[in-house]
Amino acid sequence: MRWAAGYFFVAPALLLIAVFFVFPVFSAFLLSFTDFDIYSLGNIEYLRFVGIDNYINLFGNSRFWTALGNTFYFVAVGGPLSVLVSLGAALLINSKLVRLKTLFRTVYFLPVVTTLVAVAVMWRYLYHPRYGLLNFALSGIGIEPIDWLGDPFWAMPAIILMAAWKNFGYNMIIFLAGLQSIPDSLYEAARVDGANRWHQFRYVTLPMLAPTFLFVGIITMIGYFQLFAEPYVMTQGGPSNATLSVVLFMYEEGFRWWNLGNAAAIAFVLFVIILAVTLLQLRLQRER
Amino acid sequence: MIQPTIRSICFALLILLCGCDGEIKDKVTIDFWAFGREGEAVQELVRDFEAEHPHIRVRVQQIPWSAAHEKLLTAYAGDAMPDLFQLGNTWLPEFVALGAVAEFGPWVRDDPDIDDDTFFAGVAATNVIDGVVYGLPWYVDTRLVFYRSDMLEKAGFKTFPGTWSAWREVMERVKESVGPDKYAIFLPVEDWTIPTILAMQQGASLLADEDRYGAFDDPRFREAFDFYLGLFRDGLAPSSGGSQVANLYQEFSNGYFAMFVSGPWNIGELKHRLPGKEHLWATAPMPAPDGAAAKGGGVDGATPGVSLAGGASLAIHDGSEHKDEAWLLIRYLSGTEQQERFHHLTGNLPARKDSWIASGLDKEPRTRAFWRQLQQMAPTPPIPEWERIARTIGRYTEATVRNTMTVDEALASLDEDVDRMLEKRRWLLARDQ
Amino acid sequence: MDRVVRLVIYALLFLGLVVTATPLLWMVSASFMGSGEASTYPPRLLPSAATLDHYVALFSRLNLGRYAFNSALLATAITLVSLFLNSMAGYAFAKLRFTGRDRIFKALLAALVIPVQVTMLPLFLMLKQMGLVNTYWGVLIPGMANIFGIFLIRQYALSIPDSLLDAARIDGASEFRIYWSLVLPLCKPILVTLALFTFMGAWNDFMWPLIVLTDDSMYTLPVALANLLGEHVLDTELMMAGSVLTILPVTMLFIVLQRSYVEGIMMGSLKD
Amino acid sequence: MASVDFEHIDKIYPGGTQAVFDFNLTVADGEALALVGPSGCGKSTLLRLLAGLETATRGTLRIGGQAVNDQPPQRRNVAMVFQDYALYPHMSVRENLGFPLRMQGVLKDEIRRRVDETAELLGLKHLLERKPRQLSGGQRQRVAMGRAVVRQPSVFLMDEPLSNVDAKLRVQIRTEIAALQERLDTTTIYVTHDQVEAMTLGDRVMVLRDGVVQQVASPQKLYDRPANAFVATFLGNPGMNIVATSFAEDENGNAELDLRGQRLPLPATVGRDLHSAKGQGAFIGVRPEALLLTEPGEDSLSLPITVSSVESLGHEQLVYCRLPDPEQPEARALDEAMSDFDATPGQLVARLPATPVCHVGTQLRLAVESWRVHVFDVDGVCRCHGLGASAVPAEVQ
Repeated sequence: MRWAAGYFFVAPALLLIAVFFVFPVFSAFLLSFTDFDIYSLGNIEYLRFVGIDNYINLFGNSRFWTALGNTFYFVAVGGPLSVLVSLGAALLINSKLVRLKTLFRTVYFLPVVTTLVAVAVMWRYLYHPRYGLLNFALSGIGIEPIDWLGDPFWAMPAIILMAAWKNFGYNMIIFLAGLQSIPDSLYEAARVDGANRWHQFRYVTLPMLAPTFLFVGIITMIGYFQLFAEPYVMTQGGPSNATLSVVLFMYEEGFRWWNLGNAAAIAFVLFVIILAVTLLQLRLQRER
Repeated sequence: MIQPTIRSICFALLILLCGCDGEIKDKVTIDFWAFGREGEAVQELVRDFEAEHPHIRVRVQQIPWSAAHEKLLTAYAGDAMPDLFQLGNTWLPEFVALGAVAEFGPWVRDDPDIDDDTFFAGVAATNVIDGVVYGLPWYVDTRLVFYRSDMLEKAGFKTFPGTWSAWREVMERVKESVGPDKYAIFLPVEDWTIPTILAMQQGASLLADEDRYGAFDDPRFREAFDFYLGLFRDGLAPSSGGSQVANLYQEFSNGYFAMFVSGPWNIGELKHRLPGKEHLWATAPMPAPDGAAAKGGGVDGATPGVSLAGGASLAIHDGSEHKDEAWLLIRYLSGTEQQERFHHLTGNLPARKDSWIASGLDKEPRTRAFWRQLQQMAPTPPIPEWERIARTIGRYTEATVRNTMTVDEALASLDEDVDRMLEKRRWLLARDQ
Repeated sequence: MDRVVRLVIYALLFLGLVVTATPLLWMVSASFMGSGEASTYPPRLLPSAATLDHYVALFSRLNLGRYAFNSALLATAITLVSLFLNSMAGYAFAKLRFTGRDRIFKALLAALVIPVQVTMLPLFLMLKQMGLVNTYWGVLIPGMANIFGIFLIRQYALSIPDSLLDAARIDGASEFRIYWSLVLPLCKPILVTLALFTFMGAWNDFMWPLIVLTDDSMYTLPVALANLLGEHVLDTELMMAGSVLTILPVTMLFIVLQRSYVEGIMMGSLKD
Repeated sequence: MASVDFEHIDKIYPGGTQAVFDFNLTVADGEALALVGPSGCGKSTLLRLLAGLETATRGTLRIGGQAVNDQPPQRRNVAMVFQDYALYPHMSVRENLGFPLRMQGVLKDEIRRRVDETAELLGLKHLLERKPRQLSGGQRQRVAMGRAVVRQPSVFLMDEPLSNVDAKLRVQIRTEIAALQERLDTTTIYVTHDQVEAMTLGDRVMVLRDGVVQQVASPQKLYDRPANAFVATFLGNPGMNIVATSFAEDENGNAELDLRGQRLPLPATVGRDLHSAKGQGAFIGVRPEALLLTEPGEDSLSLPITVSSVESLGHEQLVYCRLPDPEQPEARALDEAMSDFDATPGQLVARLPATPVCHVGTQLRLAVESWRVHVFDVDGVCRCHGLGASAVPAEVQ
């Protein structure tokens, strides 16, 4: 009887998840072995089973590699950057010497709750090579104007910078929680043992934050691999594909050109990469 | 305490979610998608139409040009097509191939107001596929040159040149006179239209073998491409892309560049945005390649080089339940008088020749360039994949402009990519034979 | 020594404050500038004469009110429905016994690694089959149940003493009654947090509404804003006004309820 | 009001652990039964079975003669007081008390009346509008009682209701509960791990261990005549001392015990069936208060000990002492078996008057009157209470 109650409670949510999440995941897997495209949408007879051709074509497509490279660039540079900025902000705010903690915390967090599309629109203008605030500020310290979004070299750094600005507050909060969960007595013990500030940070704070680091690392990485709205709004993947991300590439294949088979293959490759990197991170953590 | 509130909110939401599509019974509502400025301007015409046809209500949805193609395909994929929609006429083959567009045959045949000479021939032709009419031209669009007549004059030119070599020379002179921070011409780096126009002027066919394969290794395409790239290489055009130019009109007015290649809507925009500066700018048809080898275009500037047979058509969704009403609206919008009004609202050029003559557009200096250009038009290949191919051309153009690829690499990759895109087309053609 | 350290810390913190807040403040400021004023050199920080023109244009010409309504409607509906379903499931995973409970829960957690983009393509085709593309339901349905929400509720519900539930059972309450009159009020802190999370997520969501909605009368604010950018990319000040309006409601909500939001993040991260 | 019957109840949890083995018990109408045992002995499981929070794997449960196995909790008309009180934190005291009535569909006015009545009875009137977190521990406890009382159930179930109250208050509430039970005369099953509570509140006390009943009896009998070494050591504070010995025979063939060389004669009635056990180990049990610092009389035995520690409690002292190590290896092996009932081999506790003060290291002799010695066999089963002439054979359970 109580068992029935359990099923009754989980059934609606599980049913929805099964139908609108699990089933699509499996369908996507099947889809990636077909050439489902706009023709097939019109007439299902035009659908062909193509085996792993989609994957083979993908690996032979230079745009895919570009997208993959860009995405890794974004994750590898943007991820650590945003995590480090978060850690720095958390350490500063958590300092015993600081008052107005709530003010700093709230303002630092503000970009997180803002709508990505809106801030991306805004940053487009901040990045304007001639009229943008950023170049103006840089000119103040003697740096020549940079064509942030128009120069293939700078476009990805520009996106990374914006993403770091937008996201660091979230991880900062998690780090703050981690920092606050370290008991004061540990620091006191360390001080009694003669540790200076750096030693305390190195031998108490950092090791105690290790689980937080792992968590932050994984969620940031998973989120960053799914880069989409920033380049979609700011650069449409340009210039010269410099900001084309895997998800944007998938979106283009799938929802601009309606090559759903191809797009499903891209999505799956992304999935495998995310899974692999997550497992790798867990593994590294365990070995330590 | 709080529960009743939550419950009533839920209830209200349910009603909202279910009840939002309520329609008034005895009125027919047709959905009409129009793009960009047209979408805004057409509302006024539609109100008059509704007044004339009280039983029809028209819901106009305005879609930005940059998202229009994507939105139409998404709507098709999601079974959410409007009854009536505007369509870039290079897209028509795609939607015909998908079976998304209704045939116009009987309506057009029985209409006393429409005959073979009503519209510009080059544009009308883009609406006919395999002899069947699928759309009616709404306005015409082609690309030609906008230029700052004062800047050209300062560099020593009173008229706009008619050949590539003369054009090049003008640009060089202008560049000399404006100095290092300004440019002779502005060309968007990821644009496909200008290289394609230049290539078509050279007589390149773009695709080969009944449009089964790319033909970008054609030397004529190569020649056009080289000419185009030369403008960047030699510093005549800024190679940093559109982002430098926050506001095209402002920069044009500042003299950041002296020319740009664009469509007729910019006549209206420039008038609107640069009030009091009408005397500073003018339009000219595309120059033609030198020598007699050129296709279509006149020899050495006598007549313009060909340009894209662009423009927008109006088409009806094949699955629409209100085709007759939609046709009424199309007929209304392509009437002589409405075409004129539409021109005044948007600056877009009427597709009907009689509207041109009635409003004197063929005489007015700025539009006269278009009148001349419109006689010299060439269509892009009428295949569904064209839009995607066009964007790919744009991408490789950008890659070469930015020097990340050599011309040889770019053209080879372009051919390769296009061949891959056409694989399904080849399969379908083979299958249906 | 401490004074120097304190000075350095404050300097860094205020630098951070400037870097974080400036873009947002500039956006607000630019939205009040006259047309073209934001594209001048040197850049202006404040409007020479504040104008509401762009806001008026957004509401009168560009239908922004409608998009705001859509966003509010969808975000509210998603929040209420998902809160209801997720809390039921989360509670059951924490407190009710049934075969396979732990295995199902582990499977759900593992599924968190699957990027949502994988599901989008088939989901679109499914919704098309069901005739739900281009409807509010199309946006709503995939957001109705959410694994992270279930997880968060479960973690919190674990702390409810079993004896409380048993007491209610003995007192004669039905299982649903226990959930509705006992568990829900007890989970109020986490429900508020999750409601905020969900509401903001739904409000800020971009990719899915972009895909599933074609009719502009149903656009949400972010989609409408991206759309507007395609059309009015040159009108910096207008776009800034649109951005301000898109960001404003969630920002206000956050500032009012920031405490429970921040606590929620901590809860979601630490009780792993 | 109703009697309660457990008939051959087994409870096996899904994980495979068996909490209750073939459990049988009848609680008479109006009786107060205290269930006592160490944690994990299955006593809470029994309550939860009765409440309907768990289902029995086997056997029949009756309330008022009616089988209730398949009845959900709300149909059994039992009320339960939980260890942590389980007050609904978001409801006021009034709402807490009224909740069970509301669930029964009692009309609003009637709920009001009965809640007021109960509040009056328990002295909660002035607290009715408060939330549980605004109450002290004792007040919460009383509200929990009130919630059970208000619905006039046929059985009260109390699951360690006093374990969260501080020691001083506990005594007071204990008497209140006893008085309340007396007054309402409702069948009550009271689970506790505290023997004092069990002894004071139960008409009968049941000692449970690992899901198996050890003994059911009145409090006094349980103390005086424990059925086995477990019950003996579990009840009393400190519990009964257990000392390993072995069976022997005197020259006449009479059974006796051999305790570090002292010969303890066993009564013939007991001795007879122990003949076969000759040479086997056995235990004797002595309550701490039975150990006396006097010269052994003729009907008492004497234990040579060394004082190892002293706890002075003011009015008395608890003296922990060691017996000399046994010589026989088998007795040493027996020592190890003692950990089974929580006794340290060779250690004794004596409850002695505050004077004379004992000192650590002193060697003493303690005397025990032989009627106060209990004899247990190697399995811990009690064979007789008292030695020699005063001996009484134990009832075999």
